[in-house]
Amino acid sequence: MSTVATQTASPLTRRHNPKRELWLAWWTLVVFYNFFFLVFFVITRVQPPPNPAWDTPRVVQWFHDNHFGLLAGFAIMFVITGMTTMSNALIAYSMRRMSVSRAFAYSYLILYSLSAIPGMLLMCIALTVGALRPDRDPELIHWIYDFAFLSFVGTMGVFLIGSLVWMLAILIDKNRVFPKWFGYLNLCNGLTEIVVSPAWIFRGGVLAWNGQIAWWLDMVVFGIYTGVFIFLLRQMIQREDFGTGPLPELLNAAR
Amino acid sequence: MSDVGENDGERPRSARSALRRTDGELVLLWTLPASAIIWIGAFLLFPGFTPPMSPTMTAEQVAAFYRDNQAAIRSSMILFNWFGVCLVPVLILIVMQVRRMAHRTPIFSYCMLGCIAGGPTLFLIANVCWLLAAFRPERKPELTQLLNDFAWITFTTVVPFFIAQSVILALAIYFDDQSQPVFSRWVAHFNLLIAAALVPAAFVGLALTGPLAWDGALSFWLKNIAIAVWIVVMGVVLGQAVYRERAEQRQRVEERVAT
Amino acid sequence: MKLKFNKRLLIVWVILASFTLGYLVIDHSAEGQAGSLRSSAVITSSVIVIALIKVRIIFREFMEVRQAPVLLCRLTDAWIVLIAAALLGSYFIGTAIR
Amino acid sequence: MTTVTEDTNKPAKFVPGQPDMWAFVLFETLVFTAYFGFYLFYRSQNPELFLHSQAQLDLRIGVFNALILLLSSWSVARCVQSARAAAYGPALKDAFLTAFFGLVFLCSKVFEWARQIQMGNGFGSSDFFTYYFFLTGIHFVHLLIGFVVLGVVIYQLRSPARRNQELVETCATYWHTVDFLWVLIFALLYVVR
Repeated sequence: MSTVATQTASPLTRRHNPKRELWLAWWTLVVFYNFFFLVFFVITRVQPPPNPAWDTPRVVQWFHDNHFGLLAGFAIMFVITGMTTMSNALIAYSMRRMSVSRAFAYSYLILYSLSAIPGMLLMCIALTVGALRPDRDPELIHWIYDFAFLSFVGTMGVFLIGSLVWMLAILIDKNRVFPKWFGYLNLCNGLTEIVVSPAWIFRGGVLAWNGQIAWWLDMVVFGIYTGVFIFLLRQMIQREDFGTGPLPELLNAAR
Repeated sequence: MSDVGENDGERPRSARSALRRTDGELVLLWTLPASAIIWIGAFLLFPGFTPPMSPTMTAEQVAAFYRDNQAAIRSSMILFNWFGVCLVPVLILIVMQVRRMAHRTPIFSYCMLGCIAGGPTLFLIANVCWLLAAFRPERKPELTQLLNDFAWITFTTVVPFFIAQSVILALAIYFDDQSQPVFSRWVAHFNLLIAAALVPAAFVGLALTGPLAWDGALSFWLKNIAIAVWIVVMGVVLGQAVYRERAEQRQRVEERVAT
Repeated sequence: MKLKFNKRLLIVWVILASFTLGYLVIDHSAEGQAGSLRSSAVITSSVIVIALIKVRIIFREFMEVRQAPVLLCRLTDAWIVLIAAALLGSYFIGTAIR
Repeated sequence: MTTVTEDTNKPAKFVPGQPDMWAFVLFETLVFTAYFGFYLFYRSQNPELFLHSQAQLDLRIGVFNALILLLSSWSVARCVQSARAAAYGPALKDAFLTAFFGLVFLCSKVFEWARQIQMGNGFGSSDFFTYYFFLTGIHFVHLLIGFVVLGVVIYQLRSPARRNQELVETCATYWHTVDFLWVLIFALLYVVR
């Protein structure tokens, strides 16, 4: 029976790489992180973050210095933010491959889809608003500055719980989609979200939003984590064996 | 994965598609025209859209605008707050159709789900800012202007998820290699076109006047018309797909009864 | 056999506990010497070294690195050296550039 | 599963638990080393302030905490050895004992925090107390995760159907990490001059 199905399906599928959906998602992920780095570190200069201890004139000066970069850089972000859904979908798919309930994949998907708004877009919107009118009341510009950076750095729970969901899925999984040590690395990444919480309290020192611990160290951990999961997802796709078999839906169509 | 029944010789081949329950999808589909009427009504009711407020208004003018049009702003934005998210069930119906496509992974439908969660949330943030500005218009004019800026920038830059949604849908259609695809090819081309039309709106911050400003030809008219056209066209196409699926299903059930 | 193992763990614990209590002595002598509060590079470095010796004992005995492949032994030892270098380094560099 | 116990006396080298957990231990140790590095560096920039704040800590509570955590570490080490020898009754008892010592540590930590806050030493009151609350706090989080981990140990030991020795050892390795991190934090916060 399956041979019949294969014969029916093969003329349609033979031209395409069966993994093209996965590769598309993976390359989107890589391209997104490159753009993210370019926009946040180079164009807008919001990373590494400016000092939370600055007084109002200095903050206004900062907006003045980065006026065009902020507006143009975040415009790029507004165009490409949707790419994050691809990386979330790929990671959720990795959980679908595991021997765990689909609840994990869906939880991760929703948590990380949600996180894009308070964790990134609010900052983009706020700093765009701030740069939009340089002649605005300086007090309000200072308020926008705090709002932008605290919403960006201080959005923690979705990433924390998201990482823990992925960790649990990896540790429970019996299909060995990911090595267990990556599960534990998820815990390390989740803990950085706890370490960053004092940024809501301190305006200076190592735990402020630009501090050596709350930003630099966490960024190193996050960077390692991101690099590792991009690499592991690539390995997962390479290992993935769809064979040359028919597509799941075509199997049904071939009566 | 969950290809149940693949090896069960006795069970009908179409077990998997028969498992997908479609009851009630028509009800969800037909909420679209009703919501569209409400959206058009709310859109016309909001004085800030007809014509769009200029970004060059001074703080005092903005404050005066919220003072003078309080009732219309409140009622239109409350309407939007109630019914703006009515788009979600319809978008989920599109996800259901994407699921029927000949893909090897659920990645496209996952992406669509992510976009569907994001878009309305952003719109609601804008909605809240407008309502906040109208709540206490006697506030310092600079504060009202700030809320107004937040509302307009958020409203104009809600595009990321719409762009991603259109592009993902287009790719999903291109990758749907069946002899009878769920959506025809032109729907994919159309979606790419819409995505391109939405891109300029992302650059709204760069100008306070001209076509890029939030009341400009590109950021306001092109973007909102593109979204409206997308909703109408996708509504029709989706309706056709849903009806076709139901017809196929009925046919399959009849065949099974006959044999 | 079991009893012997447990005895070894007991001895290890006694050693670790006495190191911990040793801190009380160090602290006491530091106060006796100086009378008032004073920073002391000697005490700082000896405290760090003692702590790292304790960590190494925990690695070897409690965490059973003793019975582990050579690679893990070397790795944990390297880590202890790394921690020592990092801690003493940041302390002394900090003191030097003050 | 029970056949595992037969090679208890084999001199063969083995990594206790999953090697993956060791990757976590070493990585997390590096992160903590960075915290300690920043602490020592900023301490050396302003030794008087740190010494004066430090003088308000009670070394005896610190020593007590360190001893308690060492006791718990000892218990979990015994637990692993008993489980390896298929003596699951004593192993379970030791696991509960570990959790008990962990709980004592937790209570005494909360008590110490409450006392410091009562004395007016909050999270933001001086650089030293920022580090004090940060380091003990993040360690506390690790301890709380440790209780989940001990739960896994107890769950594994309870039923003859499970008793996965590798998992027990993995969990024990985590618990020892909590212990040796405290050894370092204790030395750096309470005793360093």
